[in-house]
Formats: sequence, C-alpha cells, structure tokens
Amino acid sequence: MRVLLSLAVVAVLAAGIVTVLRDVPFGGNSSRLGSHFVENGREDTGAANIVTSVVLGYRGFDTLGEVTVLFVAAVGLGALLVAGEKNAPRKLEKASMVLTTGSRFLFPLILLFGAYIFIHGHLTPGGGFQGGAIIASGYLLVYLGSRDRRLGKNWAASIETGGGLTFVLLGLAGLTAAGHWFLSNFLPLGVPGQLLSAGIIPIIYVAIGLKVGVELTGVIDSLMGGTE
Amino acid sequence: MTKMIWYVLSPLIALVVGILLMGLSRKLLARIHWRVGPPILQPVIDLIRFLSQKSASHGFLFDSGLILSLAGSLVLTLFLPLGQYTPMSGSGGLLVILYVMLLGPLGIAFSSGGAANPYASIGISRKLMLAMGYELPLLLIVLTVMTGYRTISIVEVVRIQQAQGWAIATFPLLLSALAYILILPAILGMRPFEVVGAAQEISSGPVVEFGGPHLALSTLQHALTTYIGLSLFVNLMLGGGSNPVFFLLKMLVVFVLCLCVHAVFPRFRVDQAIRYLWRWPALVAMAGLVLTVLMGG
Amino acid sequence: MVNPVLLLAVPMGLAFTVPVIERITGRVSRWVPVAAMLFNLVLCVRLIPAVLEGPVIVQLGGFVPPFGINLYVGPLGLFFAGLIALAGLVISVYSLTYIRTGPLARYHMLYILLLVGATGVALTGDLFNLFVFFEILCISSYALVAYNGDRAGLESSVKYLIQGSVGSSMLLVGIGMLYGIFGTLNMADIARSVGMVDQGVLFVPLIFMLGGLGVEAAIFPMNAWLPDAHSSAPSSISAVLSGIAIEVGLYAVARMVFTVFGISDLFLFLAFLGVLTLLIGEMCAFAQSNIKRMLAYSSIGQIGLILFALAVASGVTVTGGLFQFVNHTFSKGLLFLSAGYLIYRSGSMEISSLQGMGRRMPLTSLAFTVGSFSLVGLPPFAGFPGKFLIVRGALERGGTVIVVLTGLVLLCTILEGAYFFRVVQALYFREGISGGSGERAPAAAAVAMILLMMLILALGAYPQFAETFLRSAASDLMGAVEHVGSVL
Amino acid sequence: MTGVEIILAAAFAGALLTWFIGRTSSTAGSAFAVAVLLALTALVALLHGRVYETVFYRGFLGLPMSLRTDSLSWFFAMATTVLAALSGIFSLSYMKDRKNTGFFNTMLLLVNAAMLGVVFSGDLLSFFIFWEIMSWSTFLLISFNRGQGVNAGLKYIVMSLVGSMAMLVGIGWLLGAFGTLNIARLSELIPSASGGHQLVLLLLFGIAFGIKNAVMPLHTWLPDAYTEAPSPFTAVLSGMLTRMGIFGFLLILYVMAGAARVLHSPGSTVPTYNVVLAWLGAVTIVVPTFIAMLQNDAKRLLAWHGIGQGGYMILGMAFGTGMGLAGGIFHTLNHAIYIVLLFMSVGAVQHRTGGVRDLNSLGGLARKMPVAFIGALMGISGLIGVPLTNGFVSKWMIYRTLILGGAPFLAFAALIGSWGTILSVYKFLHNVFLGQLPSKYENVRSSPVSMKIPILVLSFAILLFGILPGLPLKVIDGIVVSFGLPSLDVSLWGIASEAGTLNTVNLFAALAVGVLVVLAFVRILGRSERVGQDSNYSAGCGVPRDRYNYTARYYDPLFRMISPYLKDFFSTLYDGLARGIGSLCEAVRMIYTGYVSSYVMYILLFISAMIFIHLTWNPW
Amino acid sequence: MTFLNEYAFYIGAFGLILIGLLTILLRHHLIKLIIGLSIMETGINLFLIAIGYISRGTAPIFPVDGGAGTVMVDPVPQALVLTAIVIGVAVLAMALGMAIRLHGHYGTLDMRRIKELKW
Repeated sequence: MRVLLSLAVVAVLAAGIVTVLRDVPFGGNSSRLGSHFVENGREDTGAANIVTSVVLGYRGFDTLGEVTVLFVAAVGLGALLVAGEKNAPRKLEKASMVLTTGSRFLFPLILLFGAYIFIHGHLTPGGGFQGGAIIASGYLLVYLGSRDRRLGKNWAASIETGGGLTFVLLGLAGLTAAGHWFLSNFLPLGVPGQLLSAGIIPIIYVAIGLKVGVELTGVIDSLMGGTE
Repeated sequence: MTKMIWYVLSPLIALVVGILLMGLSRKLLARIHWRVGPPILQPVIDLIRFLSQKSASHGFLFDSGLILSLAGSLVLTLFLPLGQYTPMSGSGGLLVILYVMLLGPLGIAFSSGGAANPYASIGISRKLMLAMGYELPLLLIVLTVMTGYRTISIVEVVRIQQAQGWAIATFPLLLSALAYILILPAILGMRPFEVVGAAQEISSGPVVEFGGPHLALSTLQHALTTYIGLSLFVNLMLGGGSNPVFFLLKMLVVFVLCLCVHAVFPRFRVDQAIRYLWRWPALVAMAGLVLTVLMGG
Repeated sequence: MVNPVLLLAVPMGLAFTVPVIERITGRVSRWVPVAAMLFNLVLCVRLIPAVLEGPVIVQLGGFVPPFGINLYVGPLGLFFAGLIALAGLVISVYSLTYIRTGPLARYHMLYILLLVGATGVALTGDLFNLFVFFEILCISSYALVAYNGDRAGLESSVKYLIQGSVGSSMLLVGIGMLYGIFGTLNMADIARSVGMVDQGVLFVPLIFMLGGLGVEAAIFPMNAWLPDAHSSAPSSISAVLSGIAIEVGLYAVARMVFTVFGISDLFLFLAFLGVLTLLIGEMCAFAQSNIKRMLAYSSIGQIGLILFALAVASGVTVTGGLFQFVNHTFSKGLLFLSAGYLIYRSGSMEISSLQGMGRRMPLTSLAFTVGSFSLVGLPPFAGFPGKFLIVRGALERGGTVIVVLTGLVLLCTILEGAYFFRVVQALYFREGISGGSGERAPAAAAVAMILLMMLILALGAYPQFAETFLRSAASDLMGAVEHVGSVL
Repeated sequence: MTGVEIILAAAFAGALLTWFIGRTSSTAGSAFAVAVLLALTALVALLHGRVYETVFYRGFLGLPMSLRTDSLSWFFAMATTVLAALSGIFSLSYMKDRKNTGFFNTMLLLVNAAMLGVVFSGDLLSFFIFWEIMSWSTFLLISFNRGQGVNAGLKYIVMSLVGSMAMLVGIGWLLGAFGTLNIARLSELIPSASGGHQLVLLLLFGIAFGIKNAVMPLHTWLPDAYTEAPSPFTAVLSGMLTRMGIFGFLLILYVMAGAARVLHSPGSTVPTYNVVLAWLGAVTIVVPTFIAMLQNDAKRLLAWHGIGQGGYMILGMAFGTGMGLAGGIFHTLNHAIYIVLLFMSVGAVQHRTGGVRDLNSLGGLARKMPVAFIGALMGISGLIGVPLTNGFVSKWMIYRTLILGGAPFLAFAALIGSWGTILSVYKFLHNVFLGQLPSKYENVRSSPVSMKIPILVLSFAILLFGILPGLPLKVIDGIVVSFGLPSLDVSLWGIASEAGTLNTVNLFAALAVGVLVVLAFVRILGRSERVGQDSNYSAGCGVPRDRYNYTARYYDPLFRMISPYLKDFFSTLYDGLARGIGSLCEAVRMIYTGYVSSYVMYILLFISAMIFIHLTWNPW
Repeated sequence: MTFLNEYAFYIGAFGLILIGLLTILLRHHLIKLIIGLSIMETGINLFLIAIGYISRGTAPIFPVDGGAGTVMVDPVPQALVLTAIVIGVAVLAMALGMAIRLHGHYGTLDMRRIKELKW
C-alpha cells in the first residue's frame, strides 16, 4: 500500500516535471545572464574563471550566505555533539605505522595543494570551497593516522572568525570605498589571467579556503567524538 | 357620594355573603348526607367565640401575614363588580385582580411559615401546587375573555355581556365557561380538590397553627375567598348582574351546584388533581382561546 | 542615508566574531545578539522615512539587476526586518538568563544567524539568494531545536531536518526549473517575463516552490514538523521559530504568489488552504494537554489565519494579515517566553501541572494571560485590530465562498479561545500543586516579558501606529508592477 | 473632555488605581473601589438630560470612535452604576476575609467601566471593544471562586465568544456596506438596506445579544455562571451585565433599524424577526421558570429566574408598541433591582452560614437575619409582581400590551410564567427563611451593616417604584419618545391610556386602609400570647430538632409529574456538541503520527496532488 | 531514441531525485533516509548543471590567451551548484551529528521506533 502510494506520488511528480522540461530542451540554454557573464565577466570582475566571477562577483552575496551556512553547520554540529553527555571513551586501535607515516608525509602536500586550489580560484577550476575541502581531507588523514592529534581550538576559532570577518569587512569596505555598494570590487582588477588580478576575489578566496578548511575539520572533529 | 358608600359596602357585603355561604354549605352538605347539620349562622357564632379567645402567636411574621392576607382579600372585593357597582373600576382591571388575588394565599403562606409546623408547610406547598394546577386553565379562560371582548377591564366585560348576552351563551366563550365550571371547585377549595385543608390528613394544613383571633381572621379570609371565586365566575361568564340582588342570586346558584359536587365526590391526591386540571379543563380552555383568536381575527 | 545591507552584514560579522570573543571571555558572548539586534532595530527605524518614499534597491557588488543580486527594501521588507529585530532583541534579552547550560557561545551565534537568515529572506530580491538565506535559517534552527540535547529535542530536530531538507530540495528544483524557463533568478525579472510564458508550464515550478516554502511556512499538509520542533526546543527558540521563522516562510510564499508569479487564479485555493490549516491547527491545539505543544499547534492556526488574510488579497485583509504577523510575533513570543519559566518552575509541560501558578509567579502568569487574550483577538490587545481588519476586509470583498470561510475562521477563534482560557483558568483559578523549583523569572526575563506586554497593549490601543506603515507594506506586497519597475 | 469622557476615563483609571491600592492594603483597596463607584454614580447622575455625541479617539484604524449620551444611555448607565455601587458596598464585608480581594475589586470596577463604555458607545467599534472587555473581565470574575466556577467561566466565555464573533461579522458587514460604524449615521442608512440584509444583520447581532441576555436556546451559560460567581458579582452580573443584551437589542432594533420606520413598513422582514424574537421570549419565560422550581440551590434557582425574567423584557421589547417597549425597559430596571436584592440576601446568608446555599438544609433564618429576610421578601414580591412592588407595574404593562395587541398566547406564556415564579420563589423563601431553624444555625448572627445598607436601599426602591412607578417611567417615556414612538400617558402613579389604566396609588391607598382596618379589628378584639415556634405543634414537649422541617423536596408531587419534561435540552445538546468537537479534535490530531516518512509523504502528496489536478483538469 | 539522447541528462538527474524521494518514503533507517537526501541533492545538482548546458559548450574559463569565440556553457548554474553542494554538506553534517546523538538516546535509528513525539 505504502509502496504503491509512494510510486504513484513519484509518478505524478515525474509527469509534472516532464511537462515543464518539454519547454526547456537540454542543451538549448539561452540565458541572458549566462551570455552576459561570459561576455563581460572578465571585464567586470577581472577573473578568468567565469564561474568564479559569478560566485564571488555577480553573486558574491550568495557566497557570503554559503559561508555562513557552513559556519552554521559547524557551529551547530559542535553545539549538538558537545552539548550532550560525553561519549564513553572508545577504545581506538592504534593506527598502523604505514598509515601514520603516510599521513605525516602526505599532510603538508595536501595542505599545499589545497592552498594552491584556493589561491588560484579565480584562474583555474577550483576556489575557496574546493581548497578548503582538500585541506580538511588532509586533516582527516592526520586524524586517521594519529588518533589524538587535533587542530588547536584557539587557532580554529581565530581562523573561523578571521575568515568570516575578512569577507564581511571587505564587503563593508566596498560600501565605503567604491561604488557605494556592499561587496563592490574596489581593488584594482589587474589583467585577467594573472595571479594578482581580480581585486578582492583572491583575498576572499583565501579567507574562505582557510575558513572552510577549518570548519570542515571541525565537523570531522565533532563527528569523531569531540573532545572539549 | 353613592360611589363612596360602595367602598365600604362592597367589602361588607362580601364578608356577610361569604360567611353566610359557609354556613349554608355546612347545612346543605348535612342535608345531602341525611344529617340535620348546624344552623346557618353557625360560622357567625364560631367567629364570635374565636374572637373572645386568646390565641398563641409566633411573632410578627405570623401576625402580619394573616393581616395582609385578609386586607388583600378585602381590597380585591373593591375591584369586583357587585351588580352595577364597582368601587375601583379604574385601577388596572382584570390583570390587577389576578394579581391581587395572590395576596390572600401568600399572606396565609407567610403566616404559617412563621410557625414551624410541618403540616402547615405541607398545606402551603399543596395549596401552591393546586393553584398552579387551576391557574393554567384559569389564565387561559381570562385571556379568552379579554381577547374576546378586547378589553382588560372587568367592568367592560360585564357591560358588554349585558348588552350582547352572557359569555356562557356565546359560542367560543362557551368552551371557556365549560372549562371554568370544571375548575371552579378547585378555585373554591372544594372536593374533589380539597387537598389543602385535608383535615383528616394534615390537620387542616395552613391553618393548623391558628387559634382564637387568628383563626377568626383566617375564617374571614376563607369566606372572602369563596365570595371572590364565585363573583369572578359570575362576572366573567354569567354577565354579572344588573343589580346586586341578581348578582348574588347567580352566585348562590353556582355555589349550590358546586356544593352538590362537593358532597358526592371523594378527593384527589394533589398530583391527580393537577393531572386532571392540566388535561381536560386546560384543553377545553385552550380550544376556546384558539377559536376566539381565529374567529376574532 | 544608511545602507540597508548593514542589516545583514553587521549581525553576520558579529556572529563571526563570537568564537574569538568566547575564547577571550566567555561572558560577553551572550550580549552579542542583544547588540546586533539593537543595531538592526535602530537601523530599521532610521530607514523608515527613506523607504516610505520609495523602495530602496541595494545592488550588491554594484551589478545592475538582473545581473547582480539585489536587496529590495520596500516597506514590507523593512517591516519584517524591523519586526525580526524587535522580537529578536526582546528574546535575546530573555535568553541572557534563560539559557544557562550547554555551549552558550554557540547558542548565541546560531541565534544571530537564524535572525540574519530570516532578515535576508525578507529583504532579498533574488530567488537563489532567498534559498541560501532560507538554508541559514533552517540549519540554524535544526541545531537550536536540538540545543538541549534531550530525547525530544533530537527526535524533533531530526524530523524537522528531514522534512526541511525535502522542502528545500523541492524549492531548489522549482528555482532550477524557473531558471530553465526564464534564464534569470531575479524576482523582478521573472515577474516581468511571467506574462510571456505559457501559464501551464509555470504551474509546476510554482507548486514545487509552494511545497518547498510551505514546509517552512507550516501550511497544512507540510507542517508536521512544527508541533514537534516548537514544543521540544528551548522556549526562547520556540518563540523565535513561532514568531519569526514560520512567518518569514509565509512571507516568502506571499512574495512568490503575489510578486513573482502574480497569479490571482490560485487565491481562492490558498484561502481555502489557509482556513484548512487554521482549522487543523486549532483543533489539534484544542486536544493538547502539553502546553508547549498546544502553543505550537496554535501557531499553525495563526499561520492559516494569516494565509487566509493574504489570499483574500484585498488591501484591507492584507494589512490585517500583516498586523496579525506582528501580533503573532509578540503574543506567541510572549506566550512561549512565559511558558518557559512556568515550565521551569513546575518542572513539567502538562497544563495540569501549571495550576495555581498565578499566585506563585504573578508576572509570568500575567504575561501568559495577556498573550493568550491578544492571540484570541480580544480588545484592547494587539490581536483585535488584526482580526478586525481581516474580517472587515473579507466581508467587504464578499463572495459566498469567502464569507463562508470567514465564518469558519471565526469559529476557529472560538476554539482558540476555549483552549487558551482553559490554561488561563488553570493558572489562576485551580488549586495549585506544590513542587517544582522555587525559581522566579529573573530580571532579564521580566524585562523581556514586560516589554512585550507593553508592545501588545500599545498596538492594541493605538493600532494606527503600525497600520499606516502596514498599509504601504500591503500595497508593496500586492504591487508586482511597481516592484518590477523599481528594481529594473 | 466632555462629561462622558470624564466618566469613562474615571471608571477605567479607577479600576487601575484600585489594583495598585489593593496591592498595598486590601481594605484600602475596597474602600477606594466603593468610593470610585459612588463618584461614578454621582457623575452619571449629573449627565441627566444631556444629549450629545463626541469623538474621543481617532487612533483606531482610521475609524473615529465616539461616545454619546441620550436618555437610553443615561438610563442604563444610571442603573449600572447604582447597582455596581451597592454591590461594591455589599462586597466590603462579603470579600473581607477572602483572598485576592484586590483582584476582585479591580475586575468589578473594570466590568463596570466596560458596561458604561458599552452604553455610552457612539459607534459600533467602541461598542464591540467595550463589549469584549466586559466579556473577558466577567469571565475572570466568574472563575474567581474556583471549583465549579472554572467550568462555568469557560462555558460563559466560549458562548460569549460565539456571540462576539457573530457581532464582529455583523460589524464588518456594516462597515463594508455603509463605510461607517457611527450609530447615528447608521440609523439613517440601515433603513435603506434591503430586507434580507437587515434580517441577516439582525440575526447576527441577535445571536450576540441573545447569548448575553440568555434567550432560550442560548441560555446555557447562565445558570452555572450565576451560581458560581461570588455573590456580589452575581448581583452585578444578573442585574445589569446580562441586560446589556437588552440594551443591545434596543440599540439594534430601535435606534439603528429604526422601529418606527421599519417595523410597520410592508414587505420588511423585521416584523417577522420581532415575532420570532417575541416567541423566543415567551419560551424563555416559561421553560426556565419551571426548571427553576426543580432547583435546590438558592443561587441556581434565582439564576433560572434570571433567564425567565429576561424573557419578559424580550417579549415586551420585541412586541414593538410604545407601552410594551416601556414595559420591557422598565422590567429591565425592576428585574435588576430585585434580582440584585435577592442575590445579596443569599449572599448575606452564605456569608453568615459559611457558604451554605442548599435549600434543603437551611430554614427559619428569618428571625436570625431579619434584614436579609426583608430583602428576600421584597425581592420575591417584586419577582412575582405582587401589586405595589415594581415588578407588578412592568409586568402589567407587558401583559396589557400583549392582550390588547392580539397576542393572547404570548400573554398566556407570560402569565403562566408568573405563576410558576410564585411556586419556586416561595419555596426559596420558605426553605431559607421560614419554617424550622436547624439547630446548627442557632448562633447565626445578623448580617453586617455594609450588607444591610444595600439590602434596605433596594427594598425601599422596590416599594417606591411599585407605588410611584411614574418616577422611572418618566425617563423611560423619554426613551420611547426618542425612538420615534408616541408618548405614553405617564403620571406619577401609573399609566392612563385609552383602554385600561393603572393607578398604583389608589391601590396602595386601598390596601393600606384595608390593612389598617384589619389591624384595628385585631387590636380591639384579639388577644394573643407569644409562644415558641414549635410549642403548639409539639404541645410543649421537646421534639427532635431538624427532624420535622418540611423543606426537602418541597413540591415533590408536582416534580414527579413535570420533571421528565423539563430537561435542559439545549444544555445537553451543547455539551454533546462540545464533546463531539473534542473527540473530533482528538481524531484530527492523529494525522501527526510521529513517523517521519509519513510526514514527507504529506509534503509530496500535496505537491503531486496539485500537479495531478493541474494535469487532469487544468482548472487554473 | 532522440528523446533519450536529448533528455538523457534530465532523466538521469530526475531519476536520482525520485530515487532519493522513494528512499525517504520507503526506508525506515535514519542513515538510509540521510542517504536518500544525499541522492536527492546529487540529482538536483545534476539537474541544475544540465539546465545550464549549451550544446557543445566548454567550461566557462578563459585561458590566458583569451579563448575568444569558443562557446561556453552558462556559468550561473555552476555557481549555484557550488553553493548547493556546500549547503548539502552542511545539512549532511548536521544530520549525521544528530544521528549519532539520537542513537545514544534511543539505541536505534529505526524511525518507526523513534516516534515519541506525536499527536
């Protein structure tokens, strides 16, 4: 009964979707926005990666929200897992030497790679979130390798705050410095394609990258059974 | 000036007639029962005796209720046409009569409530229930008369009847008259509705605590009640009287008829009485009212 | 002129600083929400004159709509921002002492961000941005509902999360479809081109979005999370969720229907849906013996009432609906706040255990009484003008269906009265049970409750104060053409 | 500020101040409350004869709120404040040793202020607002005594809300149709509305006022509320608060719909409405009166009479002639006087006997509490309508209207109701004050002075208005004239009109002479000796006390006959309805099963159902 | 077949969405519900990407040498997807955290048994 009902519901949904998609043929996108961004993105934001110019330029405010969402999740997860009774200390098997050594070896490389990704976010595929995720994966590896090492709480807190504040303050600076709009790109745009271009975008991406890295690490940390 | 005289005469006549009717009733009842019976003036003799005695009083309420009761009944006689004379014709008509009729029983009720005799309480309770029983048809009847003649003044009612014929002889009102006859014994407290006094059962009920002058007052009140009940019937249904003599004659006839019923019937229990009163008399009276409204409208 | 974007940026920035503040000194962090909301409130007040002249359009990043994201700060948006700031301020004052255990700094961060999310939803002029702010709102409320970490909190939070995620997925699908059809995400831009597209195609995305937003707005079939979440959260959070979160959801629904799609064919259905929501909410509330659950169901009812008012879509009813927003925020906030301490004191959420509280906690009980009277719509409290406007407008608009629905609405009021008065009686007129802690509401909570009571009384006695502004907010909501004109 | 505004401001401010003063000292609070009430009485009295309207507030949604005063308002306001002041005095000792006196006083003043607001309202919006304040403060007072009072209060407020909602619809409709809520303006506009609209309007308002006035099918809140409220407040509640319904009916029927224009115009539906209302009034007289007979709780018995007497007012008012209307209004006043008196007497008895009001366990208190007895005696005399009490005059006017107006059946209902009243109130009087005194009440003391004063004042008022009915009737005549009906021929002693006059002074003189004659007769001829209450009966022997008191089951034979027919059918119906709604609610909430997949299913069902409808019928 | 060709991406995307929904509707285990949510998220992300596709378009990144004249796909959905992924991660993290705590309280993650709050 329940299965039938579910199937019926899903079938009707599918039918509804089909009626819409008849008018939206695949590959036939003709968005005014898209073409505008592709044509003017470099001039407007100075980023060679148009996706980045959208993410941090045209729709930068979304990204601020996105950062906030991740922040909320990290904080919320911390609240959720810390607030409760301490989980009984689990017996953790010591990691094998291969893992320990491997993780120690790989960790700086991964950090470096992550940093590369977010620093070059405005030039190549990638960006703050991707870089942050890579950094977090590095920490995950460390956690796997040596069970008791953790990211320093004070460090984490300062980076979280610093990253977020940088974003907001840059936005506010845009408010006063140029154009009177929040998140205006008030720094010189430079030549698209060069590392030091696109004004505030690389700065924000660095902030985001660090922040996301720390937050995702925090999430992993919490899920592993936080110690605080 | 003659009018002023009737302010005094009406109550006096009422008292005298009432007392005489009481005596007559005892005599007549005895004759029907094949007894000799007391002299007709026996109530008068009793009254004189009561007044010469000393009675026990239970206080202010006990006294004043009785006084109020008698005074109320006396006042009521002023509202009832006695032949062509009605001392207080302009003070509210039938509705006032209906209400002033309350003063008598209520006064007695207060008075006997002042004593702590349960028989008195039971008697009063029965009296009120019985009144509820006969008031239902009675109110219908009175309303029929008032609607039929389009007036609330009893004087007008009498006048119209003398001009157009008695109510009892007019068609829809005939039914009311019939109903009235059926409930008249209850109004007069006669058998088969003699549940209030019920001497054998509750020692005369409300009057059980009265003795001496108190009993005299209550006897007078009872006499007046009888007079009032008959007078109302005669005025409403039998066209009153063109002069007091005719009027009193009509009353006498009605009273004797009631007495005959009284003499031969046993009495109802109070619930039987109410059941009876609310069935046939009420139905007939209601029919009378409905027909009057239909024919009048 | 101050820039409205500060309404979002400043609290957000303050929230970001809390982790560091917490590291330095633990006690300051609880004052951060107060400061943030005070700032917002002042800002809103200062913005009023400018907004009344005409909507303020903020082009974020300096890009012209529809290419950039814009904030649309019309009277309606400002109304919501102000309402959020005011309620948020009062409730944060209350939380100063109410929240005493657990990771306090995180609570305050999440609290600010919840309000930021709500403010963002109210101000944004971009569909996807709306979605993002909605997610901020939702995720922080998931976390806050489970803040106490007890069984009920976690269970309700998980259920809320699943339903909320399904809802936002539906919303996102709808947004995606709209982007596919129109190639734009700007509300005004879509509103402008809505007429050029086959209406039949638009219906499916509309329904997807309605379904998605409906979950947050707690419209009838989508509201199953609400009673659990609102009753299990800490009382201050229940107050915010009831007083702000679902109202913002409803605002978003109204924005979609009025501004973006501008379809009037669906109004009757929405009115019907509103009355159904009202009916279900009030009936369930009537059958409750748990006070917070009762209040939660009553929120569903109020949402239904407001939806009805908005869907009747005459100027008067929309004004009345907005008024009811205010009333619900204040009254339900007051009710939850006072219930919070009543529950602390009695140690139980059962109504029967609140008996005799009127003597032991006079101020808190008085607050509860004022709140319930206001919610039922008795004069001279704030609930009356709203209800009066709704009834008046609905009857003015006429039509058999609307009149019948109005009748149903009023029947629900009676039901509402019945269960609220029952609680008031329990507080004052039933013999108390001793037991529970001997705690009185502390000063901060008392200040919050007195403030709300005064607001309720002031609004009830002098509704003109809000009504003038609300009338322009109502025309802002209903005037899709003006919206398009001012943005593009 | 004009006079009306001052009065209202004083009333509300007084209520507020009483609260604060009562916080410091409850005695001071009570004294202050009484002072406020007396001052209000004086202020209202000063307003006599003034007719004006003034806008006092413009801050409410663009609708000017106004106050007005005319003869009708003044009449009701005067009655309200006087009775409230007397109740306040009465409550001084009644509430003395109780908890929450401050709350009681505050609410009493608030109710009074709200009632004043209702009668002085110049537009329907302020009318509604004051009406609602009145309702909820009444609710708080009814619940005040706890226990059963809680249920009574809930019943009251729910029914009251039903009425308010109906009224709200009516007001909303009026505002929509005419764009104004000013009563004076509406009275010009309403007669132009179509008959159907008028009927709907009257029905909506009729529900509200009918509930407040406890007209028969809507009466069920009243017996509980009267019984359970604290006695001083029961007095206010029964005296004037319930009769705000009558005020409302007068307002809507005569002021707004305009009796003279609408009532007798052909094709209008309002006369039909009036006939229905009159019949409801008749039913309201008969059934509750007989139910009252069955009651064994003093206050509940009086409460049922409160319903029954309301029927007279409706009947007189709905019949729509000058005299009937005057009778109805006059009866409102009279009823207020004697029912307040009766509740005060009961309150006094309760006060002294420790809250006993069971008719089967009291008795013989007349000698212990003479003032309370006099109050009760005068009260029931008025209630019955014994000649020379005020109740008689108003009832006479109503009967006369009905009989001469060709409605003998309605008249019959009214009359039989009166006779039923006699039975039940005599039982009340007898079982409390007459008969044997139970030994446990041997040491009952007389009522305190602050109770005696209002009781005596009201007793006097009953006689005064009974013997000189012209005093209030002059004012009432003014009201009738202001409605556009012809003036009655009112004189100080009664009414003279073409068919049937009433002259109470004559009657009084005759009765006085009669009493004097009999008294003289007794004085001259009779001698008596004062003996103990049961000396005669027990012949001087000691009887077991409390065994021979005939109070329990006073009208037993009658009860056994009629009680099967006298169920409060509507109360049962409403209780059933409430239970039904309760179980329906219980059923509805079962949709929230707690299973999260079902919840998701609801969401998706909604979406897919909408899509399905869209695809299948495409209605949008 | 042309239909399939043209709509294959849509079918895939919505297939995932519907599968995710069915999982939520028909499974009882909380972790499976969360997996269902994730599948749905993935489907939605695919859908968004698919909407932005322009036939034979390339990634919207300009090489250093300019790259003028190449057809680039719509960058907006890609930006949206980036945001949506992060949001999805956030929700996922919250859900998993709750699942951990819930298991601590109830000892089970079967949603049929976790229904103390109802009615």
